[in-house]
Formats: sequence, structure tokens, C-alpha cells
Amino acid sequence: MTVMSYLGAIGAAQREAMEADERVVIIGEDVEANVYGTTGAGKSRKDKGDFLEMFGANRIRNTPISEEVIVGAAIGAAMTGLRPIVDLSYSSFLYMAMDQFVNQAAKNRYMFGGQASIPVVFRSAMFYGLNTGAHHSDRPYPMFMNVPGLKIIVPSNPYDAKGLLRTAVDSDDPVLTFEACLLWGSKGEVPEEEYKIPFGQANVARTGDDVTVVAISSAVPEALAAAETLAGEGVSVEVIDPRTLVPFDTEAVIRSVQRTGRLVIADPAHRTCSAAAEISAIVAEEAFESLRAPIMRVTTPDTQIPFSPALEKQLYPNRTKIEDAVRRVTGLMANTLNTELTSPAPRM
Amino acid sequence: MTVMSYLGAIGAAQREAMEADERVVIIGEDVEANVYGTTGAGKSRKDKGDFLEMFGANRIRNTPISEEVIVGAAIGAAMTGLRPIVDLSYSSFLYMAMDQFVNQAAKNRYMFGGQASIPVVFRSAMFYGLNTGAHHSDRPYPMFMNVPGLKIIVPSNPYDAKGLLRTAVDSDDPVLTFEACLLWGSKGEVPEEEYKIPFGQANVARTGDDVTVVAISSAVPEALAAAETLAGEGVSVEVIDPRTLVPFDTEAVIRSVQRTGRLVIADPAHRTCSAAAEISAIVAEEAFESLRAPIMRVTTPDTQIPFSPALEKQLYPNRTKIEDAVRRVTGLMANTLNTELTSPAPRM
Amino acid sequence: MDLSSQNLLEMQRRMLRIRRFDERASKMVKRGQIPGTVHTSIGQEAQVVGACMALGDGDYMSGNHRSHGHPIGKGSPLGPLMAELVGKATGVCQGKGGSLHLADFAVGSLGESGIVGSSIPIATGAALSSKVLGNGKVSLAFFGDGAANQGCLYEAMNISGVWNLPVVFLCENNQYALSTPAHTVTSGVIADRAAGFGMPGVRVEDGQDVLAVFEAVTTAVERARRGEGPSLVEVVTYRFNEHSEGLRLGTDYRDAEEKAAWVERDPIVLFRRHLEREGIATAEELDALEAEVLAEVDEAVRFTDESPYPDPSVAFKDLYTEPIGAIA
Amino acid sequence: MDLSSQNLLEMQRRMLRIRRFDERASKMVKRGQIPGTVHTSIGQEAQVVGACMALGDGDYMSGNHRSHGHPIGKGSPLGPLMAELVGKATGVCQGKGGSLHLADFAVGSLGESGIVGSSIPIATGAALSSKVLGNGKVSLAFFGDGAANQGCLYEAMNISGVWNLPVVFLCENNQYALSTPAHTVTSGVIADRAAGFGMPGVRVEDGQDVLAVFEAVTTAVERARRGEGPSLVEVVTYRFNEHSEGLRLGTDYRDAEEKAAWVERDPIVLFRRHLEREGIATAEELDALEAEVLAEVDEAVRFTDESPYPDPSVAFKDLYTEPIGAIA
Ligand SMILES: Cc1ncc(C[n+]2csc(CCOP(=O)(O)OP(=O)(O)O)c2C)c(N)n1
Ligand SMILES: Cc1ncc(C[n+]2csc(CCOP(=O)(O)OP(=O)(O)O)c2C)c(N)n1
Ligand SMILES: [Mg+2]
Ligand SMILES: [Mg+2]
Repeated sequence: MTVMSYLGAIGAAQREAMEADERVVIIGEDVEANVYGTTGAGKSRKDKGDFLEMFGANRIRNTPISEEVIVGAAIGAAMTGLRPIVDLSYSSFLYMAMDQFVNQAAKNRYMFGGQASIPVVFRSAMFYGLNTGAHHSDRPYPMFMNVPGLKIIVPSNPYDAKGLLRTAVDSDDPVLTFEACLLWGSKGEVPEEEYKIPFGQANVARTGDDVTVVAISSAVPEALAAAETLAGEGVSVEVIDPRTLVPFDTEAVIRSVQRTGRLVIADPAHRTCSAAAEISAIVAEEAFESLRAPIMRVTTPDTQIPFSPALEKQLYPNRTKIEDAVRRVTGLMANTLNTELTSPAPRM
Repeated sequence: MTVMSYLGAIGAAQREAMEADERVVIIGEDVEANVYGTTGAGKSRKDKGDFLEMFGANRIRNTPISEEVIVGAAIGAAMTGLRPIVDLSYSSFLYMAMDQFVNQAAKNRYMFGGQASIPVVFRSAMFYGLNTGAHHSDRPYPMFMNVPGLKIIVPSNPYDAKGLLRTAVDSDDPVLTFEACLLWGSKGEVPEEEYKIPFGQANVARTGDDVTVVAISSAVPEALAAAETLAGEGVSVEVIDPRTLVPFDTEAVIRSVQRTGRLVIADPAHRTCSAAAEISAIVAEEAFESLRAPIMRVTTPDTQIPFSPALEKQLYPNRTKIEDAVRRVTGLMANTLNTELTSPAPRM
Repeated sequence: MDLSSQNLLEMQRRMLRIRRFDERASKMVKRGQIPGTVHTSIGQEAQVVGACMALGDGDYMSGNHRSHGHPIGKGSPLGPLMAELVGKATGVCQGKGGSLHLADFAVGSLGESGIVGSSIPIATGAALSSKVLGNGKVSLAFFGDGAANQGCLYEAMNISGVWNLPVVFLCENNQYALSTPAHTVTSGVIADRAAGFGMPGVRVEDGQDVLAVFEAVTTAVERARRGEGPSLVEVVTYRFNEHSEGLRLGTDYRDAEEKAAWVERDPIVLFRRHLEREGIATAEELDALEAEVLAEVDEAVRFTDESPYPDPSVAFKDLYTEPIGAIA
Repeated sequence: MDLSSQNLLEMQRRMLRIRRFDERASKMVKRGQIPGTVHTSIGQEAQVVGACMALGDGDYMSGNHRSHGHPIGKGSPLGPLMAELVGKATGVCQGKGGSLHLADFAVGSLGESGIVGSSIPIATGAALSSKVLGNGKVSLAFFGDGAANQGCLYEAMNISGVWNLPVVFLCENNQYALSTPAHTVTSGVIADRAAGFGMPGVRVEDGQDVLAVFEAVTTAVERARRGEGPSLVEVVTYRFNEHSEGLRLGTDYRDAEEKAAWVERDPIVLFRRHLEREGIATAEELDALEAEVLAEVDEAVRFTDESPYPDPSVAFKDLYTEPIGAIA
């Protein structure tokens, strides 16, 4: 085992993937100068281990600022023999290439009756919580979940970040990664040897009996902190990190709710049509008989992200909000409408 | 009262809005030749009443095929004194301008602290169910519901189509309309005089006591047909048409479920993170105590849309699937996992 | 250009295939035998075939909604194409694509796209893969005068210029985008846009002359193959039919005289005259060729008619390479 | 160009405002007084001010992440801008935009955009509204050499050419997009791209000369105002600081000599020399001007410091014009 940061783990996965398969190439803005820190040796930015020096300009493709053609070209390249990893930096820039994601990446294999596979990985980071303003703080994975044909991963720690990214590169289907910038610096143990984490297998981050908390991305550490506090109050919380949203490990969540009878979902996305909505709907349909309390969602309310430090932080799911939600579903707190939880959120 | 088709109602609303306010302009591909039938007099396509002749080329803006700048320019124009209606024809083309929808239309007013309003309407039609293939059959409203700052309407009949569109043009905020091509030809009574339908007020299309069916867009007539059949079996179904998805009339749904105790949602969008997911999650959170059965979603499964007539039709919510879902939640049918409903849908 | 008689006859054969296939498809749409609609390349055969024949068999190509002409021009057999239009299991995409969303990877067709402009980046990516893998393949993107106003074209031209990609951007300027005359929505001249992106831009004024098209595209393909980068070729042509079959607009946005003048310049008639005049083939040989092609189309329809529809379960296949969940 | 001394001094004043404001903001970022980051226009003042002064007060403008220079150049007061950068309630956007996402509608600033290229269509739309309403306003879109590779620029150029819109596309070519040298990702010459879209394209080679910029942009603005349509102006300049303040890349992608040579050509120093040489102002008058501007910046910081942070409930306001649901 070795200790790695989340960002370091991504860099390491990329390096391994590049070494393992010559068809893997990295495409993106400023990848040559390693501006975002995942195309260097993981030490300083300019040293012998630079990806550009290791793999050459043929495989490290520094691009113009042209997201639509970058994404489209990666799809075309994937259909014809390469296995590109595309670094799109911020998740808020994905919209620039939306047509290529939805109409080409997700549909081509299907429309063409399986004539081609599209082994491509699109990486992007969600910079929310860092006062970067509305154009830099999006967490748009729910809209991609609504597009059949894409796979979506949301690693919450260095171990998962590395293992899931290796699997993503191996996948013959398009994969979108949503990395949480808030977690970039977080450290964790990672095996020395290569490993890959299968998609569709949730991680039970903490076992418990009274309430199931499904937490996504940066909400996972918050949920774990909440669980710790609640343990002190005699409430035993199970924390499930789905790790991949498509495919989603329905069974793990159902099994847990069948035991606990209560579900809270912590999801940093905007509330309406969030991943939390989907998970709630699955459980309300498939495990209704086990439910002993309302399903509560702790999400970012349906407002855009303000810049001011006086305004932003209150919006995201945090340990306190998760604790309150758990207290409500366990009857430790009056169970009033959820809207007060994220007060003064607009209600719709 | 006069009888109008759905498409005719949209044309009539546009004409009234153009006449009522000089700042209203129509922007879009092929609007000059009235290719999509909403910029003519509603009679034949080329006659005295043509919009181009009535309003002139200054206000009827035929465009190049450039969705990104069309949408962006409409936003910029709306911020500076016009009130554009943009005709984007097929909903599957919206992705081309996704950045403008999400990063400009939805965010500008908020980011700039309310300095500008953005009174613009983006119209598009969903052509599903007509063997037009995967690039022409999308029903992407759920992904826009995840974007705070946009309003979304989904009229299901001529009366609503006309009344909601008039309100949309009056709105000082960006509104997206998703029209169902399947309903274009459907006829209905429409008042002679001008009228507008407020946003956020659901229509109870049929009252009932045993089960609440919330149905969206073209699923509304299917739900009504199912209700009729089920009435014959002694099951009384209430059909609610939300009409606008943002804002959503939460109260109407909650009130109904509090009475019926059972909820089925029929939504033509793809299942994962659908509008149905959101409605289910709202009810599982706010009306849990009233629920007497699992909440069932009847949606399009998470597959892309195939062209062949042998493949396509089975995918969408129809009266039979809605009936089955109602029978399950009322115990008239064995309540097994939903996935069999849309069999053989992939399950995630 | 040094073309064998065999190649010249193959050009005529492919143009005829497009014409007869599209004529048949048009009828079938009107009779309800093909669901949805189709967009024919009738009138544009010289532009399609001249471009396709300039490519090698292994080269790549992407296209648009005007979708059967391209694969036919590149050598696709007609049966699976026709079966696809009808939605049969034997369709080239198992009936899942349909007319606008065809692909035939066997001939390098990476996909026709129903989204105007959207397949241009795909062809660019195929060129990138050729370049990285060093396999010498060239890529060609077909798109219309309407698509030439989509921004992704300029992103694609720029990035392939920077990376020296082996790609040819081929604008089929049939002078209309649906009901909209190109000159009313195009500022400047499409071919002239190449210069600002550092690449050659050629305008083939007579797109009804298959040899003129072939020559211009061959120059571009050879340049690409030599590693000298992309080119833009604009071909001026005309579609003889409506934008799509069965479409009825109350107004005709095209001048009757203009149309008549273009129909007069039928690329197949013109090339037949050329072949006869140059002694490449006799009238009898050319008649026989036409009969052969007609028989091919008949056979494609027979193949289609005899093919089954796909099993409903096919709707749930091929979304992912590795299915991601249990099928209930 | 016929410029009064007053106008010339106003140019120097606005350049100085940008310089001193950005210098102060840079310090505040490094001290943690401004959250996030800021992108300065230091070194590019001539390009910004030359362009802004060519516009009338009522004219529109859109910009990008390098965001304070533009409104300052157009005449915004400094206090609300600085307060915005800190996230105070008195910020020009109530603290909700922040550095990259500013707007000051009072001076025609329709918004700086954090999304590269994304505000170009917005300026185009403002020009459309001028045209439809016939109010004579001109619109100018600022964007970088990096943004010049976004497709929406070409869609915007095309549509404004077709509609003859009163808009100026102003490319701030500071030769780098973040770490990426423009020449490595740009095929052809940006200004030359105008020709293919049927409009004039001018390259101002010395973007450090405020009068050269002013002249080129004035020509474009006058053309637009006369109803003759859009123009593209590319200005070659250089940013003296890092891409954004506080950014530390281990490698320097810019050559030290290149940088030194550009810093040598400081637009403010050059213009001060010009003003003295031409007898427009004395050294003492110019010293006084500099002191005045410094005082303005001090005052902006004082204003900011004394301003409250917004109430948390402000996060839930102004999303919609008419709130769409109960606020719990
Ligand atoms: C992104 C997008 N916008 C609009 C359409 C609708 N549409 C289909 S074909 C067409 C005209 C295309 O014109 P052109 O590119 O010149 O090709 P042509 O049909 O003339 O061959 C339009 C507007 C579409 N399919 N995709
Ligand atoms: C759509 C998009 N892609 C990428 C980025 C990240 N980014 C921010 S600024 C920048 C460089 C912009 O370069 P240029 O347009 O030349 O402007 P400059 O910073 O040089 O003034 C990049 C890549 C972004 N903000 N938006
Ligand atoms: Mg055309
Ligand atoms: Mg730059």
C-alpha cells in the first residue's frame, strides 16, 4: 500500500493505462503543460516524468479550445481504433459538446446495430464549493444519467478514483467521470500493484442498522462524519457510496433499505431530477414494503451557484444537513416537509 | 369556442403574441417558408396570412443552421429589449446549443444580480413514435429540469398549448416548450377570445378516488384511455396533467395522493432521472404517510430509440402499460418488480 | 487524372445505383412501405460518386441525413441498405438506424448523421486515429451548404490544420438547406473560408461533372495521404427532388426555371454522353449497365421483402458493448 | 482620428484604472482577501481601452474571464467592481457573479463569461436587438485568441454578416490561451478568417499602441453604425502576469526574453511618453492623474471593506424574475 492523493491517483491511473495499451491517448486543453496536474509524473510539474516526455506528442494531444470537436474527434477516433482519454477540465464545460455526447457517443453504437464500439473516457472535475462562480461550479451528472448509452462514475476517494478510472479505460463504451475538486487533495491508501474496480458495485463505506444513507461524491465524507456523530446519539447509520451511477447497484441499496427501513440520499447535484430523485424512485418502487419513513433527499437546492463566500457554502449537502435528515427519518426530530431542511430554498 | 388542432393553436398563439407586442420576434430555421406549420395563417402554407407578409422580415428571422448562435443571440436580444420566440424544430437539436441554455439563459440573470431579465421562449417538438430514428426522437425535458433558471412547459392539448404559450411569451424568464408531435393533429375546443394559462397549475384531467396517475405530454390521452377502461373494472383513477414541469404543481399531486394513497406516473422520457423520478421523490418525501402502495413509473426504458416499426412503439408509455401499473398498485395484479412492466428493459 | 475505362464505368454504375435506389425508395415512402422519410441524392450523384471514388476502399467517410448516396457511392451492397430503410432485421444496422442514421463500416462509412453538422467531428477523429496509428487512411466528411454554418466545421478545420490530419471536408452545396436558399444565410463563399484556416479551399463550379469532382477531391485526398493536411472542397450541385420525399410545402421556394435548367444538366446523362463520345462504352453496353443496376435494385427490394422484421428484444441490444444490467 | 486632449487623457486614465485595479486585486488574491482567482488585463490595457473608447456610452459589450478590464475600460466605477470580487452585497452583481462573471448594464456591459467563447452569441443578439429596434446601438464582443477556436464565433460572424448586424468581433490575441501558445493551436491567421465570412478583418500588429487600436475599432464601429455590418478586429498584445493570479505552473511556457521584450512595451508608459511628447499633458499633470487613479482604487477598496456581505437569503433571489415557488 502507498498513500496517494485523489488527484495523484488519477494521474497514476492515466500513466498505467497509457503504459498498458498503446492505443490509449490523452486529448485536452493544456494537458501538455500539465495544468490540471494529472498528466505529469505526480511530483513537480516539469520533471523527467512528464507525460509529454514519456509518451510523446503523438499520444499527448494538446488541443485548441474547441470542446465540440475535441469530444467528437475522440468519439471518431474511438470508433476507429484508439482508446482516448479526454480531459475536459471543468464539468461546466461539457455543455459545449453536448450534441456529441448525446447524439454521437451515446447513440452511435446502438443506431448502427453494434457495428462499432466507442471506448472513450471523458474526464471532468466539479469545482463546486470553491467560490468559482456559476460558470465553474456545476455538478451535471444527472442530465447525463438521463442519456442511455453513457456510463458515469463518481469516485469519492483515491482508491476508487484509480481503480474506477482503469476500468473506464478498459470499457468498450463511453464513460464520463465526474471528479470532485473538493476531494483532489484528500489522501488515501492505494495498492502498489495494478487493480481495477468493476462498475455497478457500490461500496458500503460504513455498515449500520437504523438508516441507509446513499451518498454521492463529496457527500460521502460528509455522510461518514454524520454517521460518526449519530453513532454517539445511538443511531446506527449505513453509508453506501454507489461509486458508479450508470450502471447503478440497485441491489446494494435495496438490500440495505430492506434491513434499515429508512433512506436518506445525499447528492451534491441540483434537486430536481437529481441522482437522488432516481434513487428515491427506485426504492419507492422496489422496496416500498420495507420503508418505515419518508425518503429524504439532501441535495443542492434549485438555485444557481453564487460566488460570494457568504452565499455559496450553505447550498451543498453537508454533515449537519445529513444528520438532520437522519434524525427526521428516525423520529428524533419532527418530520416536517423537507423544504425547511435546505431553507430558504425555493420549493417546486 | 372554436375547434383547433394542437399545431394550429401554437400558430394562433404566436400570431396573437406578435400582434400584441412589437418586441416579439420569431427566430428559426425555415420559419419564413413555414415549414413546420406554425408561422403561417393556419390555413394553407402560402397565403395572404403568412407571418412573413404580416410581420415582415425584420420580425420573422429565417436563420442559418447554427443553433448555438441562434439560441445565444436570442438570449442577448432578450437581455436588450426584444422578446424572441425561437423555433428549434426538433427537441433533439437542443443539445447543439446546450451551453447557451445552461450557462447563459439559466444563469445570466442570477449571476448578474438581477440586472437583466431574459424574456425568451424556445420552442421544440418531440417527434417520438413516428419512426424518425434516434437522432429525431428525444424527449429531453428532464435534463433541463435539472437546470435551475429555466421554465418548462409540456402542453398535452390545443387549449393548453395556446394558453401556455401566451403565458410563456409574457414571462420575463426563459421558457422551454416541449411539444409532442404525436399530438399535433389532435383537435380541441379553444375560446375565441384571448386567454393565458398560469404556470404551475396542474390540470386535473379526470377526477377519481383510488389511484392518482400523473401523466406528461402524450401520456395524458393514454392515461385518460386507461382510466376509462379501469372504470369498467371498478377502479376510479384520477388523472393529473402537470402542464408545466417547472414550476411544478406539487400541491395538486400531494393533495390527490393524500386522497387516493396510490401513485402511478406516466412519462415518455427515459427512465433514469426522468420527470417521473422527481415526482416520485417529491411524493415519497412529502406524502409518504398517505401512500398505501409502491409508486410506479411507466416510462420509456433506458435504451435509445430504434428506427424499425417492429421495435419502436413498444417503448413508450401507453394505455396498456398504465392500466397494468394501476392494477398492480391497487392489488388487482401481483405487485412484482416494475422492470417486468417494460420488459425486456435493461434494469439498472 | 489517369482513369481506366473500368473505373469510368464503375463511376457510372455507382451513379446509376444511387439514382435507381433513391427513385425506388422515394416510391416506397409514398406508398407507405418505408416508414418516416428519406432524403434522396437524385441530381447530386456526380458530386457523391466523384468524391467517393477518389477515396480508397479502406478510407473513412461520414455523412448526413441525405444518407444512402454516400455508402452506395463508397460501394455498399444495396440489399442491406434497402432493408434498413424498411426497418428489417437484415438491414445494415439491423433496422435500428433507418434512413437518416445509416452506417456501413465494411466500406468505411462511419455513420450518416441526422443532426446537421454533427458527423464532421467524427470524420476528424477518424483522421486523428489514422495519424496516431500511422495506417495511411484518409477520412472524408460530407456535409451540406446548410451544415457549413455550424460552428463545429470550423473547429474541425482548425484542429485538423494544426494537427495536419488526413481529412477532406466536402461541402455538397446544393444551394438550399431545406427551404432556405444558401445565399440568404451564407456570408461570404464557403470555399473561401478555408484560407483563414490555413488550408486549400476549392470550389467545383460544375458539380454535375463527375470527373471535375473526382479530380478536385483526388487532389485533396492525395495531399492528405502525403501528410500535408486537410482541405476543403465545395461542390456546387442541385437536388432534383424535394428536401425529403413526401414533404409537401405549400410554397415553392425554388424558381421553376432554375430547377429546369439544373435538371437539364443531369449528371448521369452527361456522363453517359461523355462515355459514348470518348468511346469508353457503346450505347448497348451502357444500356446493359443500366439494366444490371435496375436488377440490383429489384433484388435489393426482393431481399428486403423476404427479410423478417427484427425481434422486439433487439430494441434492448447493442446500447452498450457489455450490457450493464439484468434484462428482466 | 480627431481626438480631443480630454479624450486622450481619458484613455490614459482608463488604462491606469485597469492597471492599478488589477494590481490591487492581484495582491488581494494572494493575501486571500479575494476568494477564487482573478484574471488581470495588465499589459493589455491599450487593447481594452482603445476598443472601449471607440464605442459610445450607450453601446453594448460582452467579455470573458479576463473580466474587469472591459467594464473599467467602458467607464464602470471601481467600487462596485472591487466589492464584487470580494463577494460583498454592494458588488455590481451583489456578490453573486464574482470576478469572472461580472456585468455592469449601466455602462452597456452585458456580461463577462467564464465559459470561453460563450458570450460571443450574446453580443450578436444585442446587435440583433439594435437592428430590429432601430436604436443605432453597436455591440462589441471581446474574446481571446483561445476563444477564436470556438465554433460559435464563426456561427456569429456568419449570421451577423447575413443580417448586417452592427457588431464588432474583437479578438484579444495575447498569444496564449492559458499555457498554450496560440501558434500551436491556430491554423491560419485569425484576422484572415473574416474574408471567408464576407467581412473586413484587420490585424492590429501593435496592440500596445492605444491609438492604433482605437483607430481600427473606430473604423469597425462606424461601419456598423452606418448599417454596413460586422467586422473582425484582431489585436496582438501580451499579458504581463500569469493566466490567473496565484496560478503556479511548474513550467514556464513563455520564453523569458519574449516576455521581457513585451514588458518593455508597456502601453501605459508608451502612451504617457506620447502625451508628453505631443504636449497634451505635462509630466506633473500626468503624475497627478496617476495619483488620482490610485486614490480611486484606494477608495474602491475602502468601499469594499466597509460593505457588508450579502445576507444568505440572497442566494435564493434573482434566479427568476417572478419567483416560481414558495420560499420555505
Ligand atoms: C442540428 C440540426 N438542425 C436542424 C436540422 C433540420 N434539418 C434537417 S436537414 C436540414 C437542411 C440541411 O441542409 P444542407 O446541410 O444544405 O443539406 P441538404 O439537405 O441540402 O443536402 C435541416 C435544417 C437537423 N437535422 N439538425
Ligand atoms: C469552454 C471553456 N473551455 C475551457 C475553459 C478553461 N479556460 C479558461 S481561460 C482559458 C484560456 C483562454 O484563452 P484566451 O481565449 O486566449 O483568453 P486569455 O486568457 O488569453 O485572455 C481556458 C482554456 C473555459 N473557461 N471555458
Ligand atoms: Mg443543401
Ligand atoms: Mg489568449
